[in-house]
Amino acid sequence: MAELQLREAIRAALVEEMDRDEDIFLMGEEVAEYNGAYKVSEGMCDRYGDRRVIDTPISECGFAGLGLGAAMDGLRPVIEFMTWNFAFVAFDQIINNAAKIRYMSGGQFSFPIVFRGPNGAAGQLAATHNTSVESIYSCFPGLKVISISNPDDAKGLLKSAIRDNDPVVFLESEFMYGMRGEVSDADDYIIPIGKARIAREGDAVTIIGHNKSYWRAMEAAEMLTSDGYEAEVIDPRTIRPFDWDTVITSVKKTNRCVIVDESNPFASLSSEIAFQIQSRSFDDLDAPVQRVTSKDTPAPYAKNLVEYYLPSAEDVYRACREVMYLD
Amino acid sequence: MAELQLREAIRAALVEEMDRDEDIFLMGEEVAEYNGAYKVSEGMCDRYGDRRVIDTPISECGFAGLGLGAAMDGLRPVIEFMTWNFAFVAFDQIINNAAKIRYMSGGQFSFPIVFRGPNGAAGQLAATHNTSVESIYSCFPGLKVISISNPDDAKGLLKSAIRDNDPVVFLESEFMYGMRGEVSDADDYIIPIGKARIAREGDAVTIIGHNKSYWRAMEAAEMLTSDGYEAEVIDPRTIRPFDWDTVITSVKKTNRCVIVDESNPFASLSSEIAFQIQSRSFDDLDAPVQRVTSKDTPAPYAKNLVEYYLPSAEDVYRACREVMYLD
Amino acid sequence: MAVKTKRAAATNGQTDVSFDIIETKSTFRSYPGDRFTHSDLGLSVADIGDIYRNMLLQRRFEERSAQMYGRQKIGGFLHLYIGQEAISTGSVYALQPGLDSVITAYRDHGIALAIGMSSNECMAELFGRVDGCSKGKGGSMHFFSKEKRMFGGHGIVGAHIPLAAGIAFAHKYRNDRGVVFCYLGDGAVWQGSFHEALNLASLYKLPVVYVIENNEYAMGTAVDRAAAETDLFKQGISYAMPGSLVDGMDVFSVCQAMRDHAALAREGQPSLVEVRTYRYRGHSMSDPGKYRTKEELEQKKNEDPILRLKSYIIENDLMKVEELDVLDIEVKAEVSASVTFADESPLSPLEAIYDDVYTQTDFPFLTK
Amino acid sequence: MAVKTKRAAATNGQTDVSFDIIETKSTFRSYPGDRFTHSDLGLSVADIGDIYRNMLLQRRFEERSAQMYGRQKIGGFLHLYIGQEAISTGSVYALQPGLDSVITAYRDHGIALAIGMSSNECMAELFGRVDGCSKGKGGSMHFFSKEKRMFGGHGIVGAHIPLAAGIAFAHKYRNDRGVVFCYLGDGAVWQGSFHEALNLASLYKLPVVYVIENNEYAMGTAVDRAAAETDLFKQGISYAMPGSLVDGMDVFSVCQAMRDHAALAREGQPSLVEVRTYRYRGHSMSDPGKYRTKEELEQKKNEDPILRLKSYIIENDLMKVEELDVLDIEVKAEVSASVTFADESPLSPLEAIYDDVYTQTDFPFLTK
Ligand SMILES: Cc1ncc(C[n+]2csc(CCOP(=O)(O)OP(=O)(O)O)c2C)c(N)n1
Ligand SMILES: Cc1ncc(C[n+]2csc(CCOP(=O)(O)OP(=O)(O)O)c2C)c(N)n1
Ligand SMILES: [Mg+2]
Ligand SMILES: [Mg+2]
Repeated sequence: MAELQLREAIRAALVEEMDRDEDIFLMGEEVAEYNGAYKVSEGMCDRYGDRRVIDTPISECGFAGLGLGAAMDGLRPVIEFMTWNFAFVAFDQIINNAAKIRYMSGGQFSFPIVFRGPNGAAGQLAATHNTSVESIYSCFPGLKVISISNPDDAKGLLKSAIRDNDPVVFLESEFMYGMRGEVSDADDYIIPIGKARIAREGDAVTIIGHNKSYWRAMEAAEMLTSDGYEAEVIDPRTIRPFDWDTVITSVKKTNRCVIVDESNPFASLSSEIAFQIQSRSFDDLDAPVQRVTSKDTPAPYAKNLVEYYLPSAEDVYRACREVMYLD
Repeated sequence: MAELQLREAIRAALVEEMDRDEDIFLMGEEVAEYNGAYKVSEGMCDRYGDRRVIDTPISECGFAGLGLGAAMDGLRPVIEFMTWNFAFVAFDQIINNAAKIRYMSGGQFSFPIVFRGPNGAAGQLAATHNTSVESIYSCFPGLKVISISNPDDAKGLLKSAIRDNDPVVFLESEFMYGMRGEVSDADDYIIPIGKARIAREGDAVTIIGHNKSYWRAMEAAEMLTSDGYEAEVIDPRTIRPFDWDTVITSVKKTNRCVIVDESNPFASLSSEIAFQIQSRSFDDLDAPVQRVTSKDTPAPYAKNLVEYYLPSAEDVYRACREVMYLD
Repeated sequence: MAVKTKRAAATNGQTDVSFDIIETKSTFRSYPGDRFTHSDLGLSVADIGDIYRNMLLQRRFEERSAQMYGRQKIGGFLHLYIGQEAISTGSVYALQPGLDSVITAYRDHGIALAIGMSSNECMAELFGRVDGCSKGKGGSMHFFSKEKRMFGGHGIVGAHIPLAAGIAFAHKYRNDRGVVFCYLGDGAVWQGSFHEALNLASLYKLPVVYVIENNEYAMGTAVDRAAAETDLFKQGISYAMPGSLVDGMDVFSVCQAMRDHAALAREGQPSLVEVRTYRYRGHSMSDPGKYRTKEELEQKKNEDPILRLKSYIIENDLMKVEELDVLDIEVKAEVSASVTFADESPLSPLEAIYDDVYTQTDFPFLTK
Repeated sequence: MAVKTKRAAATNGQTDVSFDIIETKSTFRSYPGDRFTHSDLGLSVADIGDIYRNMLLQRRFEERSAQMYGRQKIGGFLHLYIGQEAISTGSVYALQPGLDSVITAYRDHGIALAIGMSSNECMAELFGRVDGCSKGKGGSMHFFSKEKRMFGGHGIVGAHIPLAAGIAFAHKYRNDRGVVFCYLGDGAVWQGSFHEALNLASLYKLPVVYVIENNEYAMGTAVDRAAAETDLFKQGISYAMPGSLVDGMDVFSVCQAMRDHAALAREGQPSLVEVRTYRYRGHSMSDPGKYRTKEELEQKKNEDPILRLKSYIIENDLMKVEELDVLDIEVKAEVSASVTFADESPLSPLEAIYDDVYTQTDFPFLTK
């Protein structure tokens, strides 16, 4: 096991895959000469040259579409969005082309493409630079959506995403790029898409959290341990397809569930999880499913407001105690 | 009461408001000389001239943004998207500009703008021309979202939307433009944003449906009547803000709920309604909240597949019987 | 493009001051009608017969599908290409089958038939049947053929323009010397995707030819009501792309232009071609076409690319009228057979709704 | 733009055929540096003092905010305008305060201070306090002032370009003779929104001047690595828009050009101005700037618009060095005061997070 930063784990996945398969290329703003806005692709242009690591103008719609065209003809593009906020100008390409053309062509053309970049809160950048997009892309059949919380998952899942023959939305985090963690050095380490990870076992409550929210879930679980309760923490890792079995099995054991998600609340992933839980384990629930999300407002700039805006471990802890009827 | 087609009711709202307020203008593809792709704006260019009823090139991002700029400076644009499918190329303008600039400017600038057009299924047009967008736009604080199911609501709510000082996403339907219905001819008929309509009272089950799905809900209610049960049917009319009180009150009475929504299921409006119901009336529910949606796939072209794809009254009826434990 | 600078005098509010004048010059090619003969293009009489037959096939196929639409055998939108057949056929004659790629918008029947997709699979698609080129999942706007390198059939205006750059990128990446012809309407020029894709194509030197089929209208909007600059070929200046203007009613002009541009693309120089043409039918089946006069329509019908080629063939004694009539009969028979084929092709089973969403065959869809 | 057609000979694979050549000519204006004197522009000595002070205020304000960023008084991104001050000040001197409108991207401190927003409200915004120009909700990238008709501060590259067309639309609709200056970076040209908005502006004859602040880089990407055509002023051709090229290191050149273009706009003719400038600092605070050489940077510093104006003032005996020093002291004091002001301004109460989302004050937010 090597200890890597999240950005290094992502890079390791890219490099292993690009070494293996000549059809893979990386494209995006500042990925080549600048070595990546967040240094994910550091050194990759040197290694592969500008044929395979390609800087673009600020034309997200154009280069997302270019990637899709290349994928339609058999290449395997990895398209980096500097952040997912900037992909809204390419939204039509992802929704109407990536997700739907395979279907409309009766399965003739497929899209072995990965769109990746940091998602969600990134500090005091205000409303346009802090959107969480997992729920929005997961709405659309035709896409797969992955959101990672640590270097090991990042490596194993990005390798899977790159090999997958369907379009994958791969969500990282500015805040976590520098985070270190053990990464398997198994040969060709692959984590299958669609499998959640039980990060911690327990029977008192099920807490579900992905990406940064996973860490809030873990912190809350620690706090509950001090109170004498063991929470089960699940990192879904893949948002679409979602691993319902793992979640439902857990809820059948704990009989209560708290979801942590940095998204705005309305019609989000947490809503869907609540729907599924009440639908699949109605009689097992001892309390309503609760969620801890960002506030139902745009993200502010001021530091104190940003802290208030985002889900905190405290919030999660309180929600757990609430569904456990402790307060 | 006059009987009007849905398109006529929308036009009546536009004309009454434009007569009243010189700052309102209508802009979109084919709205002027062609009299509207779906003839909603028939005769309006003749009435107001090309200063106030304005044809555009096929530049949704451009003219959505133009409308937003005009709204920032105090005009009251009504922007027609030929269909909401085509607004994905303007997604960034709606999400990052319409929904967030007011917040980022500390409330200095507001956006008295309506984006309107037909939403959802429109028959055999295949995947890119059949997307239901209510859930996606409702995610975003800063927007209001209205979806109408009949001429009366169309008129009363569009007039409210035009007078509202916040940006409104107003969802109509190609399939319903020709639908006739009684429309109040009260002077200056206004329906407030954010109030659901109880279309039918009953105590056996609550069925929630908006836009075309409202009609599926009503048909299913009829079928239940034949079985001897009275369903309560609620048309939410406004999706954001949602009228939770009306829904929760109803569910507390019926103890079961079926949601009909043409959207794809994942993280959609139906998920959110289920979340809220289990959260706010957990102890009142006798059965899991059920939903009837479009299939979790892109929309197909073939007629038989399209019929299978969409929620039918039969599907709703079956779901109701299921939550009533009749089968 | 040359840039010259010279001093000029001008007046502002306060006093006489002088700025400089920068003059830029751009040159474009124009391929007018009636300029090129079949022998200029090195086409044999057999080729001419093929070309004529191909254009006629598109015409008859669409006339028949309009009829079938009336009988509700076909649903959704049906956008007819009638009047524009010289573009599809002329340009397909300029490309290397099997190597080169084409992609277009929703008005796609012409290109599909020109590139060699069968009437059967096309008509079955319109009927929404399993034997359709897209298994009945795409319909009129979404004809695809991987085999023929026909990358669709796209319904969102402008959305396929970046895809074309990507297909060209793939050709270049593999270094296979293939090129892409990307067709788009005059209305699609005003989507931002056009701007972004053309800049990328030029920046990366991608082997693509963008072909604007300027049929004078986007739905009911005449070009000069949508375009601040109505000479659409000039758009190339912004991307340092060579451009041409072509008479789209003359199949030889189109073919010559597209050969020249394909050659440029094969050398790594993307370019832009504006082809002036006309659509005889409404935008789609529901369009009454009130935005143009009967006179305009009648006048344009005199330029009909099929009649024009017919006259050329007769005037130059290349084929006899009877020979052409035989072609007409053949084509009609082919189209009739395609209707029978489509009508007999089975409907998809309902469970097929879940197929073709993902390559992954065991993808767990939400069922409630 | 004139179009000439002439016959040309060319060779294709088969035989000699000839297409025609279309030549198009476009003319642009160039406003070089050191061309215009203050008296050409009708500026008094007092004006010159104001202009100098205004540029200096921007410079010192930003130097100070960089320092405060280092002390973590300021968070998020901080994009400094240092080096580009001749554009903000020069162009604001060309507009009618209170009537005309400005809008820009995220590098917005310069325009904000030039148009008369106070150092206090700007610094307080950077500090995220209630007295900030956006109540601490926008931060560095989102300065707004309704009073000054400063429409922001926008963080999504290119997204404000259509807004500018809309503000111009409002001016025209109200017939108030106001115009809009819309500033954008060289990198923003390659967003589709640019293309769509400029066409709309030209089609509707909106009173707007689009000003490309070409500072040679978009983050680490030099213009020629992003633009197939690096003369950005030529983009106007696609929209039949007049265009100019301006030396952005000379405040008089900028002012003259913007006056001329504002006059065009006031007559209903939108236009495009490329101003060549340079940013001395990194793209934002975290950028080490490895994409350019020290030599390049040093050389460009010789063109510093503030030093240049200073030399001009001294050489022409308009003001004494001591007078300029007084201005410097005043400006420093103003900036220092703004830091104190910002530091003393209260934090927003947490419940204020729900304010300003909607005009509707009783909007029911989801709380769980
Ligand atoms: C983004 C988008 N906006 C609007 C439409 C609706 N629409 C379909 S075709 C069309 C006109 C296109 O005209 P043009 O590009 O000239 O092609 P033509 O129909 O003449 O072949 C419009 C507005 C669409 N499909 N996509
Ligand atoms: C749509 C979008 N894509 C990417 C970014 C990230 N980004 C912010 S500034 C910038 C460079 C812009 O350069 P330019 O337009 O030249 O302006 P300058 O920074 O030189 O003032 C980029 C890529 C963004 N904010 N929005
Ligand atoms: Mg057209
Ligand atoms: Mg720049």
